[in-house]
Amino acid sequence: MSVVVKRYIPIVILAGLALFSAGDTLLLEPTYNSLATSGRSASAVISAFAVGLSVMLLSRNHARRIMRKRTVVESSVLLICLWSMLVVGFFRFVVYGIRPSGDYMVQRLFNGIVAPGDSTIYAILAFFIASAAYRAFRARTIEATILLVAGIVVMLGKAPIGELLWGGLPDVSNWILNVINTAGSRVILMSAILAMIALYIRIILGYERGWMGRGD
Amino acid sequence: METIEALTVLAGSGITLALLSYLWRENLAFRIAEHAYIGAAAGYGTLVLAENAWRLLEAPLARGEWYWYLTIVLGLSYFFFFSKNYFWLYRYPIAYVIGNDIGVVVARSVKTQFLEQIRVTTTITDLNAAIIAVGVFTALFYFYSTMEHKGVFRGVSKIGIYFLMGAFGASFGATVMARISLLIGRLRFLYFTEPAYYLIPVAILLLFIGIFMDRRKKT
Amino acid sequence: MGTKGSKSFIEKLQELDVRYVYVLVLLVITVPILRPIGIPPGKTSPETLGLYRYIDELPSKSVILMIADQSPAAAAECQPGMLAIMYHTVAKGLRVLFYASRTDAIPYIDDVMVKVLGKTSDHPDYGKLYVNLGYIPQAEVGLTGLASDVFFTNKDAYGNDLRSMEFFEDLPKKDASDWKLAIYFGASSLDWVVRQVTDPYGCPTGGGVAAVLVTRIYPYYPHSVIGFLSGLKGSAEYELMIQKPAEAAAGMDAQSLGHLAIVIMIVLGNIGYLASRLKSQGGA
Amino acid sequence: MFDATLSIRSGYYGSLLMFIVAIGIIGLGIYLTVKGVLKPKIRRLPGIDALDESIGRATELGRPVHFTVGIGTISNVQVIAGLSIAGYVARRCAELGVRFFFTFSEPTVQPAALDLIREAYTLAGKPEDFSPDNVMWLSDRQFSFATGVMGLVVREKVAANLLLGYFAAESLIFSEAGYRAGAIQIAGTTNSYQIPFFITTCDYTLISEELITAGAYMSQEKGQIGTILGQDYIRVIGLALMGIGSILYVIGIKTLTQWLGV
Repeated sequence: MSVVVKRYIPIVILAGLALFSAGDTLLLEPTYNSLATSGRSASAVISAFAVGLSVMLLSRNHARRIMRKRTVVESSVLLICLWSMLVVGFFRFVVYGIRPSGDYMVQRLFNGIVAPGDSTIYAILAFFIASAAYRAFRARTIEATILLVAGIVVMLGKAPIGELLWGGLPDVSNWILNVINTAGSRVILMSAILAMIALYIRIILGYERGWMGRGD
Repeated sequence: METIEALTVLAGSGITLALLSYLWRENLAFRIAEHAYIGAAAGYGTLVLAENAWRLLEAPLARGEWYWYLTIVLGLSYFFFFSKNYFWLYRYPIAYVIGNDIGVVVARSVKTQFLEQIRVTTTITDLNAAIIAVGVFTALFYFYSTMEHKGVFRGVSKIGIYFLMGAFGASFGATVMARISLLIGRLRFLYFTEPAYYLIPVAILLLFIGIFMDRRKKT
Repeated sequence: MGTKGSKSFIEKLQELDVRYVYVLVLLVITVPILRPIGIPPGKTSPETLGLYRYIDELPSKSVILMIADQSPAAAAECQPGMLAIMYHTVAKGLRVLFYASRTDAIPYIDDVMVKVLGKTSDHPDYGKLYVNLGYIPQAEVGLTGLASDVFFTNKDAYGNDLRSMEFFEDLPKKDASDWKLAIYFGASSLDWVVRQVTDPYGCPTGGGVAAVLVTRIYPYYPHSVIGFLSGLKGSAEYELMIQKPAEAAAGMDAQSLGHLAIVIMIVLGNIGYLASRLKSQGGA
Repeated sequence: MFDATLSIRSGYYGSLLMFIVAIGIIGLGIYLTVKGVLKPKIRRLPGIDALDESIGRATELGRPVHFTVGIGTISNVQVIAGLSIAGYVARRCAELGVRFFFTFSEPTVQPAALDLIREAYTLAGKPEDFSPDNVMWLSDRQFSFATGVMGLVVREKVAANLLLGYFAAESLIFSEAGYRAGAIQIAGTTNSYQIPFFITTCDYTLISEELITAGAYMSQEKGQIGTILGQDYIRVIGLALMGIGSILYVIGIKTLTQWLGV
């Protein structure tokens, strides 16, 4: 009994829904299609609740660290930022009905901390790429050499300086992107979908159980 | 209002510089910025998800479609995670979400990522298209995994991996371009936005103090 | 390279602290930002040209969908391109439908409208030529809904009723087959636009994408994606084609030197590697 | 309720057929393998074989192991594949007494990951060693998550940095952090534009479908191997369609190519 409820019914729900919503993308029938659309909205609503669990666990983790006197400063900063955002957002929504995406205060907090953080960490990659280029991009094998040469040609061909060095570089770089890259990227797309179908079938047959823990 | 705007820019500049200080080494300023950033981002993400859910629920609930409350019931079952006996209830919402998402993606991907790609590959109009066809054929073969690649097959899959590596190289080149563009964008913010650049000398000073302290510790 | 001194130099080069590399990158990019050196822009790439020509040849009042999916992280690359395309569409008198597929992209739509039109919903042509649908949740699923019914959201971003707008009146089917082009701006993935708009409804896709995404687009180019701007370079090219050089064009010098610096790093790293390999082979 | 207007979306006849054929063929693959008609062997995946080595090294050095599935949701195939591998790694770590950190960015992964890893510790006979605080959600924004991982990897000086899942731009942030910490790095993703960084900076890389089949490879269960066999059969169909279609197209018969578009 308990295995049925804990394990089999979720798999049956999963398989049924997968077939149902796959059918929606292939077939046309107004009632069916609108039902499937509602089903998708419901899926978004349901998955949104998971964040509540995550916020609770994150807060608990850092509260514990403060109590144990480990990383007191950092954890306090994290908790203050997290909860001031949440309190401001929810308070202003509940009391004034202002949606967070259009809320001035929430947007200030976002623009002051999150947006610059995003851009900085994205930009810091330029440094990491340079360091990786220097220490890791070695022509060890034929494969690595092909990767290197293609990379250098595209890099130079994609900046105005390439044309200054050699007039043909942009053309060669476009050829690599258009031909070699198209072939390689296309295969990655195709092979991913093949593996995906097989994995989905493994999930539906209950072989692949990572998404629901291991035991019962 | 203007004070708030100025403070926002200053905070942004401070976070930028503190996060960049990781390049020197992991340090207190980086740790504080890191935790502030994680906290605020987590909070913002939560608000966004909550707002999305509300947007989706608002209309049907207003129409009086009671069964939409079931989504809330199912969503709340995540929280049984803290219970020793009913923790497995989280599998129901997850099964629902995975099932739905699988269906949306898989059937259309069969067309866009598989059949359509084969169709375009077979449309050989010039030499380049022929080269692409050879590349796709050999590289797709490279992933054939239930057989040892020996003899002719080995040769075919070797050509395939060369195409893949060429593609990865191209990806690498294009990515370098993206990263440099972003760094340009960020540095333009630091150098040209009104109160932001006031923090640069402060950061440089702190960096030198840090380096000096490191040296003293070593000796 | 045979002398003792140069060998130890190469060895030193191999063990160089990566932080010196960081400093070099910072310098190489900072200098041209503060003092542009004026490297000529070079040829326009065919992908940019494809998008430009397609938009240029559209009859006036054709509908274009612009999907804003740029996070603040990727905006540095995508926003200049979005601005340049918007200038072009306004000059051609096309109809533009905006929507944001993530919440942090919402301000970028207003930013484009303010910079190009001067106003957002107060503009006299708003509701006739321009409509901002605001944020539609759940990227792919949201787009599927919008593609099958343009009134999917009922209201625009500012709370106006869509059905009363002149914009939609003469559209025959009120779904994605009325659109002439869907342009994606962002850095995450463009596949879903092809999957939900181009393949089912025949409306081609265009892009103003971060350069990371570029290689993933080629499998769809040019049959589904008619053209795209690849990163800052593509945006700079578009800015030059509509003769409005702006932010992207200004960054090109730094871009060139940055690329050159990384190529030099790779070469130096490999010289060191080859030298040490030759040495170890000689010793053995 | 369902009236007679049911029809197939135009342009999706081929997909519907392919979809059904694919399910059938994978079913056939499973049948043939489970019945023992065919005994397919999966090609070696050095990245997966190296997992034990990396955990062993962490044991010797007395430093932790870090595993991340990246920024995908629980419905992402790469995340599901990553979780299967994580279950194995967590169990080995528990057995050897190595600290195990697991990070992810999407909240939907949280309950599944916690359950999986707690179960792994129980199976290893050390449920008391499991700490939910080591299964870390670090916000659902890509780069704040990346910053958190970067800080964690460097601060904890992890000895093995396992990056198996869905990654976008943050891939290099993780592998650079792993380099700073001096870790063995094993990576895998199907995102073509992140693979080059993994190939060059990590010790082992699972390219594209290798990541997704890894779970089946590790399990060595007949049924699972059968799905891989089916997957290869579909590949053969794809290759055949492509080969025959190309040749026919070149000699001027475009029928097959047109059929593929319906």
